Amino acid sequence: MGDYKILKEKVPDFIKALDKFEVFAPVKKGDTVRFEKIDDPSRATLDFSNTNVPPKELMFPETETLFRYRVVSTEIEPKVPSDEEKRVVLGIRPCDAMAFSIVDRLFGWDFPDPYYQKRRENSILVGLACAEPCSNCFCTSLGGGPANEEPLDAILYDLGEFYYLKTITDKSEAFVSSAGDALESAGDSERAQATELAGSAEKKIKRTIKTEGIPEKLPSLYDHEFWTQYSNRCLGCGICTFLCPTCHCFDIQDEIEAFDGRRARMWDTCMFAEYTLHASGHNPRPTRKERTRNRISHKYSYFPTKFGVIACVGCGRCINFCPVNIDIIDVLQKSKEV
Amino acid sequence: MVDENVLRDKAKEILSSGEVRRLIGWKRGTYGYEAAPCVITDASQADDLIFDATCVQNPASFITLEEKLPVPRGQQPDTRKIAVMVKGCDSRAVVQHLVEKAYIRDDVVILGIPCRGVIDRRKAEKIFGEAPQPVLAVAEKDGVVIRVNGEEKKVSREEILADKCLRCRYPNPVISDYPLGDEVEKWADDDFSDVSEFEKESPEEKWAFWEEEFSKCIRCYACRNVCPMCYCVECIVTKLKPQWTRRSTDLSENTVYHIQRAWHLAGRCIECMECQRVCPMDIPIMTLNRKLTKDVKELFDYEPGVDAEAQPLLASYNPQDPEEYIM
Amino acid sequence: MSNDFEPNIIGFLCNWCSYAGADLAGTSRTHYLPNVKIIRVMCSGRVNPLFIVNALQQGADGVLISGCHPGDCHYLEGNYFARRRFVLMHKLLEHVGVDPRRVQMSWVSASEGAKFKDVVEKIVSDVKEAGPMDQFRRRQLNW
Amino acid sequence: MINYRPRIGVYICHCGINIAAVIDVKAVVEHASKLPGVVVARDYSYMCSDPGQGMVREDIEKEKLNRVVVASCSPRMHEPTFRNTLKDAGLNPYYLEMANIREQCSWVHEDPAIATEKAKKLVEAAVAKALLLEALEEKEVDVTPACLIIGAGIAGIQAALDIADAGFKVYLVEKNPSVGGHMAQLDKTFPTLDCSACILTPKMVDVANHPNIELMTYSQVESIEGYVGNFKATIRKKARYVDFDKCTGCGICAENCRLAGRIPSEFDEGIGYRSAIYIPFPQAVPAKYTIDPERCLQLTKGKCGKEGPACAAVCDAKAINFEQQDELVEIEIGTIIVATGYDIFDPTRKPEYGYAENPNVMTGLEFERLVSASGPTGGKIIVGRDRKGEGGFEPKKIGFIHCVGSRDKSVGNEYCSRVCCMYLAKQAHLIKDKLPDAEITVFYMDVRAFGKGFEEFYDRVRREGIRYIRGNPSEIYRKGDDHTLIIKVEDTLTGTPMEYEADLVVLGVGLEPRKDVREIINLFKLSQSTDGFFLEAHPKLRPVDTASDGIFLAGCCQGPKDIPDTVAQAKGAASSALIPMASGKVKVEAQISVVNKDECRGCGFCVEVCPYSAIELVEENRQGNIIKVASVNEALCKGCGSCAAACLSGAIQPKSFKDEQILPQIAVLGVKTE
Repeated sequence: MGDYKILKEKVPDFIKALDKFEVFAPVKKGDTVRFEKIDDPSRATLDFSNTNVPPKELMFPETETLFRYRVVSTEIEPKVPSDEEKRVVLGIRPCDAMAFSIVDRLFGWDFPDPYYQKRRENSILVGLACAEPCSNCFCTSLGGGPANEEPLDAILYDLGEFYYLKTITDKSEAFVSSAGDALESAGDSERAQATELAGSAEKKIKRTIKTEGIPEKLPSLYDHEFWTQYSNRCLGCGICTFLCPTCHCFDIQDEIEAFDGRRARMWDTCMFAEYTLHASGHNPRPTRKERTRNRISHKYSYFPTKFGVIACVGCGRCINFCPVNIDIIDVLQKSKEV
Repeated sequence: MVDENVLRDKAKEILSSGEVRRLIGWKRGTYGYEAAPCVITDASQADDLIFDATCVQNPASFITLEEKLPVPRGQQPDTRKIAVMVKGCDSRAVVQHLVEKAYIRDDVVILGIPCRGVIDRRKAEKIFGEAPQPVLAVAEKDGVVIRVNGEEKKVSREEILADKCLRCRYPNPVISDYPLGDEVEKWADDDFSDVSEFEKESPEEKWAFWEEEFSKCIRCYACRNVCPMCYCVECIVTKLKPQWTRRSTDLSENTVYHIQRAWHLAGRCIECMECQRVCPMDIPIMTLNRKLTKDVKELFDYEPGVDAEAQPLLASYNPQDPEEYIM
Repeated sequence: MSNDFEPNIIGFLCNWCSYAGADLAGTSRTHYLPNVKIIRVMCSGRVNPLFIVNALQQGADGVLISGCHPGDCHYLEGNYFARRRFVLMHKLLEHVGVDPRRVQMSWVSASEGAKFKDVVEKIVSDVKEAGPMDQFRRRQLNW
Repeated sequence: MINYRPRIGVYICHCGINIAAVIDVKAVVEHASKLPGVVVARDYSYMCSDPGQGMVREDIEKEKLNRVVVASCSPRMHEPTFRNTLKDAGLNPYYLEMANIREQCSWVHEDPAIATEKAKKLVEAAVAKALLLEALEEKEVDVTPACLIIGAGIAGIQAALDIADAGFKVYLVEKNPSVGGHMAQLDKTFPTLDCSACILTPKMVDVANHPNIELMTYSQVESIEGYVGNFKATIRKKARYVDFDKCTGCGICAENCRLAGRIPSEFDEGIGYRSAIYIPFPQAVPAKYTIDPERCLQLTKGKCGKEGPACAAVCDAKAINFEQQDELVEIEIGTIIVATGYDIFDPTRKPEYGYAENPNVMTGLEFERLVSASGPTGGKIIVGRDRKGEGGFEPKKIGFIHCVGSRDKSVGNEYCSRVCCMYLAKQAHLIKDKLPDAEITVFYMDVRAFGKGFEEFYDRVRREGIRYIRGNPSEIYRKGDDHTLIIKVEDTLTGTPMEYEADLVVLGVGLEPRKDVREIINLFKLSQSTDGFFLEAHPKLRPVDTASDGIFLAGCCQGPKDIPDTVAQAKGAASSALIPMASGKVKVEAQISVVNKDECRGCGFCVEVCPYSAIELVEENRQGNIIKVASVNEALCKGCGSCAAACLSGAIQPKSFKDEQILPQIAVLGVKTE
C-alpha cells in the first residue's frame, strides 16, 4: 500500500479536497472532543488524547430513525442509510478502531443489522496512531497497540511538522485519489519514524491486565460478594457504557408527533435499572450489584464465550470518566484474587 | 482538619456496635485526583477510610442509592442505621433528606467532617497533568499541599479547589452526631456573581450557550444519579406513561431533560456540585441550579438543606410572594 | 419578526375563575384573537410548570397560565402554589434563553371576561414580537 | 379495568346559529371523523336537546361507543347534561370530554375560516384526551341533617323557618345581639306600606321559639372545615356579660347605667341613644341584655363610679357577670346558608353632599328611624334634635337624592342598588302623609319601578304633589347660618342649572357588600362578583348555589334586592339546602386524586400542599420493607390537583386531569394547523 505525508498546515486543504465524501473528524468544544461531520475544515482537530465519545457513534448513533410511518396507515418508510453516503472518518484512535472489529461481529451475527453495516461499508476509516497514551490506557493488554491497524483503511502518524499517512486497504485508494495536492509521497524514512513513534508510545503504557483465565473465572463469581464493594458506590449512570467503544446495546421506542410517527433506536445501557425491567414490574437485575457484574462479565466472559474475543479494547474511558472510581482493571485484578 | 485515625476509630466503634448496617465514606482511589467513595459494612474495612482534599464525592448520595430488596418471607428487613461521613456541603444533603422525609433522623448516624475544601480534578489536571498514581492532597488555610507523581507541591486554594469550595458558606457540617475534628473557620462567601453575569446576557446569547452545551449531552444521567436529591422511585425522565422526555438524544430532548432536572431541584439543590463534576461532557450543569438557588434566596428568602424543620419550598407559600410577571 | 407570524399559544386555565372568565368573554361576545387555545384544568395549582416546558417543546410559541386572584382560589390556596412555581420556572426558562415574554401568567376572575381579552391580546402581541419558538421545539429537529 | 380499543363518537353542536353561523360545522365533522379512535362524527342543531342526546345514546348502543366527545358550549354549562346522557346509555359518565367551541370559539372569533380551524384543534385536543379517559366511580357520603345559617336578617330568618319546618335542625348564627337585621330598622315597606315591624317581629319570635332552631345571637362563626354533608363549624358565642338564662329583659339595668342615653344607638343609626347595657330595640329577640364591652366603664376602665356598676346592683335576677368569657361551640352540619346581608353606602365618600357637616343631611336608613313610630322621635319628623331630645325643627322643604353610591363609577359601584328608587318614593310619601304642607322634591337619574306594584306606587306618589327633577346634584351646602341647604343641580331634561333650597336632604344611599366581606370569604371560600357581592354558581340557573357544594346564598349578600326577592331567595336557598339533607346522601367528587404507591417516595410534598388535608402518609409494605406513601381521603379530596404539580415523580394524579391525559392535549394543540 502507499506511503504519504501531509503537512500539518495542509490538513484543512486535505479535508476540503475530500468533497466527494462526508468527512468526520474530532472537534474540540472546550475540553471535550467528539467526532463531528466537518463542514468547515478548520474545526477538525488531530491534536487530542482521545475523544470523549468514541467513534462508534458514527456507525451506531445515539439515536437513529429505523423507519417512519403515519399513525393511520400501515405503510412504513425505512430510513436505512443509502449507498451514496460515502464517508471518511479521520483521526480514529487504534483502540476505537479495533472496537469496530468487535462490534461488527454482533451486528453481523444472527440478524445482520443493515443500519450499522451500511454505514460501516460506506466508511473509510483513517486512524491516528497514539504518541502519548493516557495514563489509563491498557490497549496492549487486549492485543491492540498505539498503532494497531485492524480494521483501519489508513493510519496517520504525527511526526512533528507533518502527518505520515500509511494506507492499509484498497478502500483507502478512493480517498487518496481524491485528496490530490494535499498529499505528498513519503518513504522509508517516514515509515521508520512511524515505527519508532509506535514503539515509544507502547512503552509509555503503564497499566496492564493479564486477561488469561478471566473469561472462565468470572462465571464462577456470579454470586460472589466482591461485586458489592464496587456496586455499592456505583451511581448506575451510563457513562462507562455509553462511552465504551464496544458497548452496543440499544432500546427501541416509537415516537409519535400528532399523526406522524417514527420507530427509533437509541443507546441503552445495562447499568440502568430500566434496562431489564419487565412489564410485570419484576426486575431480574434488581440492584447495582447485578448490573455491575453484568457489565464486566459481558465484556470479559459472555462476549468472548460467544464471539471469541473480549469486548474491551483498553481505551481507558470507563476508568477516566467513572465519577466514583470503579476501575475495570482493579475489578478484573480483584476478580482474579478472590 | 480531621485526623484519619480518629475517623477510622470512630468508624470501627460504630460498625462494631452493630447499630449500623453500612458506613459510607471515602477511600483512596486507584489513580488520579479523586478519592473513591466507599461503603463498608465491617469494622475490619475501616482502615481503608480516608479524608483529605481528594474526597470530593458526596457520600449522602449513596444513602438514597441503596436499593431496598424484597425481604424473603419469614425474614425481617435490616432496619439498622446507615452511618455517613459528611463534609459541610454533604451534610446539607442529609438535612434536605430529612426535610423531605427520605428517612428519619434516627435512621442515620452522621460523622461530621470540617472541611477546608476539596480539589477539582479538572483544574488539577491542567496544572499537573495526568496522575497515574493516587494523589494525596491536604487543604490548609493558605493553600493546598498536594503530592502528585511522587512530588509534593503547594498551590493556592483558588488555583485548585473546586468552585463550590471557593464560595463555601458551610465548611462545617450543619448536622452531625459525631463531629470529627475541630470546626474550621468560614473563609469564603457566595455572591452569585457568576449567575448575575450570565443573567446580563441577551436571550439569544444565553440560548447560543446552552444550545452548544445541551447538544453535547449523551443522557447518561450521571448528573441525575449522583445527585443526592434525585431519589424518586421512578424518575419522570425515564417514565413511559406519560413520557415527559423522549429517550432519544437531540437538542430538544436534551434541553428539556436539563430543564426538568434543574426544575426538580428548585429549592432543593444543596450545591454539592456533584452533577457538574461527574459530567463526562463537561456541561456546566450547576449554572442552571445556581440560577434557581439565587432566585429562591432572593424571591423567597429560602435556603434548602440548612434547617431540618423547614417546609419544602414548593410545598409551601407566602401570600405575599412576589407577583412579578403576573398580569 | 414578520407581521404575518401567527403565534400558537396554549393556555392553562383554572375551571372556576379563568375558564369561567373566558366563557364570560364568550357570553359577552367579546371578540379576541384566536391564537390562544385553552386546556381546562381544575385549578392553576394543577399546572405542573413542566407543562410549560412540554408545550414549548411540542410546538407552542407561548404559554399562558391563568388562575383566580390571590385569595380567591376555589381550592383555597392552589393559586399561591401556582404563583411560586410559575415565577421560578419563568426565571429558569429565561436563564436558558427562552424569551420571557413567551410564558405569562394572569389572574382572571370569573367576572373578568374583558380582562381575559386583554390578557390574550397582550400575550399574543408579546409572542408575535418574540417570534416563533424555534429553540428546542421538537418537530423542527431532524427526524 | 377491561382494556378495549377506544371507540369514540364525536358530536358537533350547531347551537342553532350560535356556533353554526361562524364555524363550518360540516368541516369540523369531516375533520373529526379522521381522527384516531373516532368511529362516528355527527352534527346536530342542538346537541343538548332530547333528540340530540338521543342520537348519542343510540350511537353508544349501535356503534358500541366507549368514549364521547361533544363539541358545543362550555363544559361548565352542559357537562352534567351529557354525563347523564352517557349514564342513561349505560356508559360511565366520565368517558365524556367536551370541546368548548361556542364560548371560546364561535362567540369570540368573527372570521369563519379561523374559527373553524380553531374548532378543529379543540376537537382534536378533546379526542386526544378522550382516548385516555378512565371510568370513575361516583361515591356517596351521609349527610348530617342540620343546617348552619349565618345572618338572622329576614333572609336568614325565613330560610331557618323553612328548614326547621321541614323537620331539620337549624343553627342560626347572628353577629348582633338581636335577630331582625336591616328589615327591623325599616318603618313601612314599599309599595304596600305594611309596617315592617308588624310583619317581621312574629317571624323573629318564631325563630326564637322553634324547637328545631338553635338561635345563637351575638355569635360568630370562627372556623369551618369539612365538605358537603359533613361540615364542622366552630361558633364563638361572645360574652354578653349578662347571664342569658337569668336575664328577664326588664331593662332596669339600662335605665340605671351611668352611660344611659349617651351612646349612639346602632339600631337607630345614631339618631337615638342607648346605654352601655342594652337591647338594640324594644322588640329585640332574644329580649336579653348585652353589655357593650367597648363602652362599659367597668369593662373598659375596670371601675364604674364609686359604688361599682349600677346595673349589677339593680339587677334582681343577678344576671350581670363581668367575668363571663366567650364560649366556643362546635357543631356538625350538613349544609350552610350564608345570609350575611349588606352595608349601606357611607355617604362621607361623596363629600360634595355635605353629609358629614350637616345634621339635616341624612341617609335613607336614618330617615327610616326618624319616621318610625318606634324611633327616637316617636315617628315625629323633627330634625336636628340634640342628645337629650331637645330642640330641632320640623322641615318644610325636603330634597331626596337618588343613586348615592349606586350607578357611580367614581366610588367604584357601577351597579344599581334596586331599592333606592322605591324607598325614596315611599319616604316622600310618608312625609307627605305627616307634613302635608311640606315641599318635596326628588332628584333622580332614572326611576326604576320594575317590581310588582312599583310603577303604580310611583305614579301615586307623584300624584300626591311630589316633584321629580331629573338631575344628579353636584353639590349640597349650607346657606348662611340657619339650617337652609342649597342643592345645586342641573335639570337634565331642560338642561338648566338650578339651585334648590331645602331644610332636610335625604340621601338615597345604595347597598354595598359588608365591610367584613373578606372575613366571610376566607371563612367559606366564596368568590366575589365584580360588584363585590358573593358570586353565585350561575347567574341564572344556580342563583342560590355557590361554587362550594353544600353552601348556599340568600339575601343581599349575593346582591341588592328588596324584601320579597330576599324572602324568595331565602326560600330557594332553604329548599336547596334541604335537598341533600332530605335525601340523606350526597355524591362526593369523583374526579379526585389517586396515588400510585409504587412510584410514591413518601416525601409528603402533596401532604403539605393539600388545602383540604385530604392526604396523609401511611405505612406500606413494599415487598417486606415498611415504607411510607401518600394516601388520599376520598371524601375530603376535591380534585384540585395541586398535589400532582408538587409531586416530583408524578405518583399522585387527579383523575380526569392526569399528566398522561394533559400531555396529549398539549401535543395536539402544539402542532400548528398547516
